Amino acid sequence: MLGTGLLKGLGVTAKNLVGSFYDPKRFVTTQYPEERTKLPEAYRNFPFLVSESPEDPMGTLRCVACQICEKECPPQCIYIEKSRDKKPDANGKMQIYPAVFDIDTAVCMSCQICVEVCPFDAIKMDQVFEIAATDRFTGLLLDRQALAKPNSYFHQIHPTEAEEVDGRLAAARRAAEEKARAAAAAKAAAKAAPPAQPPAEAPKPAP
Amino acid sequence: MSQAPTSFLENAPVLVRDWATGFLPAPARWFANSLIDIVSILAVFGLLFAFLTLAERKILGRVQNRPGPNRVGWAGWMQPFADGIKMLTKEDVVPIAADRVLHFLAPVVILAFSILTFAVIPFGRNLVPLDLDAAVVYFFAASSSTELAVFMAGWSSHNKYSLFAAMRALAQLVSYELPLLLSFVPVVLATGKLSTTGIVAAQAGWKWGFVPHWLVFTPWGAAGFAIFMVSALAESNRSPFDLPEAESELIAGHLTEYSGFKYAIFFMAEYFGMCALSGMAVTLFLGGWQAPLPALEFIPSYAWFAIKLMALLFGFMWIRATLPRLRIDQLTRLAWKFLVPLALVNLGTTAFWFLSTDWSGPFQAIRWAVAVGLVILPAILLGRSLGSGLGPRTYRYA
Amino acid sequence: MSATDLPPLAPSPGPRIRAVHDEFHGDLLEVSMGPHHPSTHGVFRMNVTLDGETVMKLKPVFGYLHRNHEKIGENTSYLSSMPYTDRLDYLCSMTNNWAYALAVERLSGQAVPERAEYLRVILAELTRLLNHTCLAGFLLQDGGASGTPLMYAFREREKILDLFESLSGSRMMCNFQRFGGCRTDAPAGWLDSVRRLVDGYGKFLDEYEELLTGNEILMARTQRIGRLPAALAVSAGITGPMLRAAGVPYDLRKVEGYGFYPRFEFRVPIGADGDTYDRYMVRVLEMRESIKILQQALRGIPEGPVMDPKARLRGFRPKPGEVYSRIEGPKGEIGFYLISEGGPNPYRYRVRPPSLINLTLLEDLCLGHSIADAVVILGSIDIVLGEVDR
Amino acid sequence: MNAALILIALATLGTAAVAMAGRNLLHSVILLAATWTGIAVFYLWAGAQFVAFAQVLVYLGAISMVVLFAVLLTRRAREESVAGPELKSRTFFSVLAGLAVAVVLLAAGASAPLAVSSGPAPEVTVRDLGVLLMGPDAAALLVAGVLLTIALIGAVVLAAGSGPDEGEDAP
Repeated sequence: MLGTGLLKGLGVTAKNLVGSFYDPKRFVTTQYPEERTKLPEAYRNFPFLVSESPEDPMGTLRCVACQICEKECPPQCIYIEKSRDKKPDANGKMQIYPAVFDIDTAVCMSCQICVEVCPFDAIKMDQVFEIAATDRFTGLLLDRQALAKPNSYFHQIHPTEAEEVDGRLAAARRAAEEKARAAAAAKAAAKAAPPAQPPAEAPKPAP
Repeated sequence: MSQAPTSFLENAPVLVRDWATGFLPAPARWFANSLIDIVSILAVFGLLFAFLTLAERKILGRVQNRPGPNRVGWAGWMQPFADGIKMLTKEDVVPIAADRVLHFLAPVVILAFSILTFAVIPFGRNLVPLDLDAAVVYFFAASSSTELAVFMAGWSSHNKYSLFAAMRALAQLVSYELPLLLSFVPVVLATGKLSTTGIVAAQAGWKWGFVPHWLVFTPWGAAGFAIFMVSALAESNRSPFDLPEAESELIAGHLTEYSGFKYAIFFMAEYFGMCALSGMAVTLFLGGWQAPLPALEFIPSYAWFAIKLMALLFGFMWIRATLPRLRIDQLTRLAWKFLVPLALVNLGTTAFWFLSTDWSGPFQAIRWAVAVGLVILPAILLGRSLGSGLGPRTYRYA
Repeated sequence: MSATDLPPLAPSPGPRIRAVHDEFHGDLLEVSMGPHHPSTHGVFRMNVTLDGETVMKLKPVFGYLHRNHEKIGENTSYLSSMPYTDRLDYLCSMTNNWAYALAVERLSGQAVPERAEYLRVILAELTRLLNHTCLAGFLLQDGGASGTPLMYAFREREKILDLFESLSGSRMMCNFQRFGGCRTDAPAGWLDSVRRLVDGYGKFLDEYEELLTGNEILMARTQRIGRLPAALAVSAGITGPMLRAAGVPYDLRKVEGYGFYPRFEFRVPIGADGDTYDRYMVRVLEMRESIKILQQALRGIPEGPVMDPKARLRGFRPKPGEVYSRIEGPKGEIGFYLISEGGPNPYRYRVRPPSLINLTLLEDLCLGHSIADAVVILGSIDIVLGEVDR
Repeated sequence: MNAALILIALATLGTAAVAMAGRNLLHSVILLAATWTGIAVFYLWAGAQFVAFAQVLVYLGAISMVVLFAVLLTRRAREESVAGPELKSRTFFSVLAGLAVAVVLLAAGASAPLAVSSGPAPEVTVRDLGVLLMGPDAAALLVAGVLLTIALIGAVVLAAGSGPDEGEDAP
């Protein structure tokens, strides 16, 4: 009979109206500033540069300014200038570091390709989304200081990924040390074998 | 509710009014009385309008699993005042090509006539602002002249969408006035009076102690009530019939070129129209301020009127939250081919009902059966012809 | 220009429509609906010539959201185009990604592990659920229901988007597929939450249909409105639910059998009249089929890698050649045509947008109907301007 | 009492005159509606409530709509005002016709004996009106009803008859 469909529809809305008072499934709003929904661990927004120690972020940046992310970034929003001098990195090897590392967060679309292509795990995705700024160039153009965040922060926001990255880096460091030790042993053996060689050769600086 | 005798609460408003007008000399007393009536109607229904907008947004929110406005004050109770201030401070833009006189006059006329309709509704036992002999005709005269204002608004805005809305509004309001008027004729037939207080008085008393004499409990009364409510929905441009300001097609219809306080006045007029029509529905079919049970007589009469009014208004909002909109030709076809014939048949049913009042014992059952049949059968037949070709379908799979 | 010197209309099919065309009369009203209009699903304009309420002529105007997607595709590497495919049909980014990844894999002959194929099917069907639920919501919103069906649809959509966010990191811009599999594997407990969602979805659909399908006003507003004859649909290249609603049983998942779809048992609903109500119902029935596919895929998903170990991320240079590959997106057949000359950038990068091709028939469907119907018909065609303008 | 009467008469005649002389067609339609309301107020002043409300209901509610529809649908050109070159001669003839009608009315008025009844106006309730309408004047009521229905059906046939090809079909 004309109208039964309408009544059923009214029944559904009534069920939702009453349901919204006791059934959490029918009352889905979270009052944002006061309550906050828990972000899933894989959530990604703008990138940040990982630094080993929180005290001296500029000194212990993992980034070696290889500019792969600058080339691969789809909207080309990363700008890197290499440094003239070198500084030792975590493994003690002398590496170039980025004198200038700017990301224009107004252009960046958080697509996370820079993280994928970075061979040194130097850039990871952050979880910040409350970043309103008053001026486009000072506020949204983040430079090295603004981008650098300690590894502990990385552990805080992406725990599983951080473990996996640290595990890999530690293994790489151990392999580098074995190689260095083996090379030193081989050099020592070579030095011991031909004693006649003049001892003028300066010992290699400590690994 | 204090256990004080009902009589105090019952005529408390009248006592207050007599005390207030007592100070004035005799000839001015009549003037003071009507002044108090006007001020009280404006105050009560003005505030009711404010909180109705809030209630509408809250109910719509709760139906859609969200809380509705809850930022301004506790649970959003100050939201209407915030909206009011916003409406007052918004700039009142009038298009250059607009017909300034009509553009300004439209909200004035629509609000004036909407408020006029409250003069005859009996809010309580002795709380009727104006006890006219032909009160119901007065009510429909006032509510039918708002069409002119809707048209003036649409035409004077001098823009395509408003012109469309003006034409649609005219077609809709005119075609729904007929079922509205026809549906209250059986009530006049039954009570023999056109004055609202008389109609409410005729619905006093209870049959077998608990079934009140409200007209909605008779077959023709129920049909009349249903037709009245559907037409009231259309007259006040509410949900399935909100064609004139169909936002999905015509932006805001005849309100497109209005902003600021004039826009708020149109909304106030719409809500006043809705309250007045539901108030009249309560008076005609739901026994005005009569209590449903003798035991509940201690609650004052104006409280009963308020409860019934709130129930109907909740129905308006519930329907708005659910139903999609009808197209203009379906809407007018529903009026002319479904509601008007049903209202005419309803006249016949009422006539039969009163001719057969003195049938004895078992015939009463036959009388009820015939009356209910006369109401339900044409509805089904017309419904099937109206909805011919529409129906759920079965689908095959490949 | 006054009404008299309007060019004669091209004769279009349908006896009732031809009768309306024969002569011009009265002063026609030229109304421009859009680009900023509450019911045109984004920046899309319809220049409608009206005689009273009836639509006499309707000229769609779009291009407001053109972002030069295909030229950018030619200037960046294959990998850099992947995040841009999310912005094509921004409601279904997972299927866009899959279509592009499938095209590049066919171009370079890249193998894809089993678990990745299963994951892709699961994500595509979740996207179909999301899209069709939103379609019903938008259709009712155009029909005038003040947001209730749309809010229920968005409530369910949020649950699916939360799943995408916990998997790929972003709700709508997932950028999740790579050439040779998926970027990361599903985190712990993700598949269980998908199972919970899919099991609960049937109950939601029942409640949703109870609110909508039997609704007399919805039937009155959509039945026999915007009828699409099957012959016209096929000749105009219409694909997706709109074609199946016209009665043509053509679903790429069955016809082409890409991915692991042949392993799953599901049916393809077919409409009879091809009117707006059929388009709505076909999508609702398709959602129920998607739930079946999801349940089967969730049962059968194997363990193992999600990315082919030999897949190269950088310096990816497919051998010269061309490929056109297509998948059954929620809106229709979304296809990618690539020409490679061995370099890191594709020589030609072309997207087949189902929304745009389905939109070409808007005028034919709307002629003779009222302007209120034109809005509902546009809603039933289900367009997303990101894909229409590219 | 007479002051109110004069006021109402002036208002009604004033709006009617402005309506006739007005440039903007739609303004005159609205003023015409104002004139009908003036007449209704006159009935109220005379104490006939039912007739006043019926007047407002019928004229303001329905007939003004019909006039508006007629004005809207038959206007071909956009020009608003009704200025014609031979305005002077038309006003002269219209004044002449007005005077003739006035003379006839005055003559009828003067000849009828003005029996000024001192008693209060008889209290007529709606029930009495109903009884009168159904009793002695039932025939007149039925004839008027049939006449109106035929007019309505004729209008519908004319409007529907034109169909989409020649005339404009009202929505």
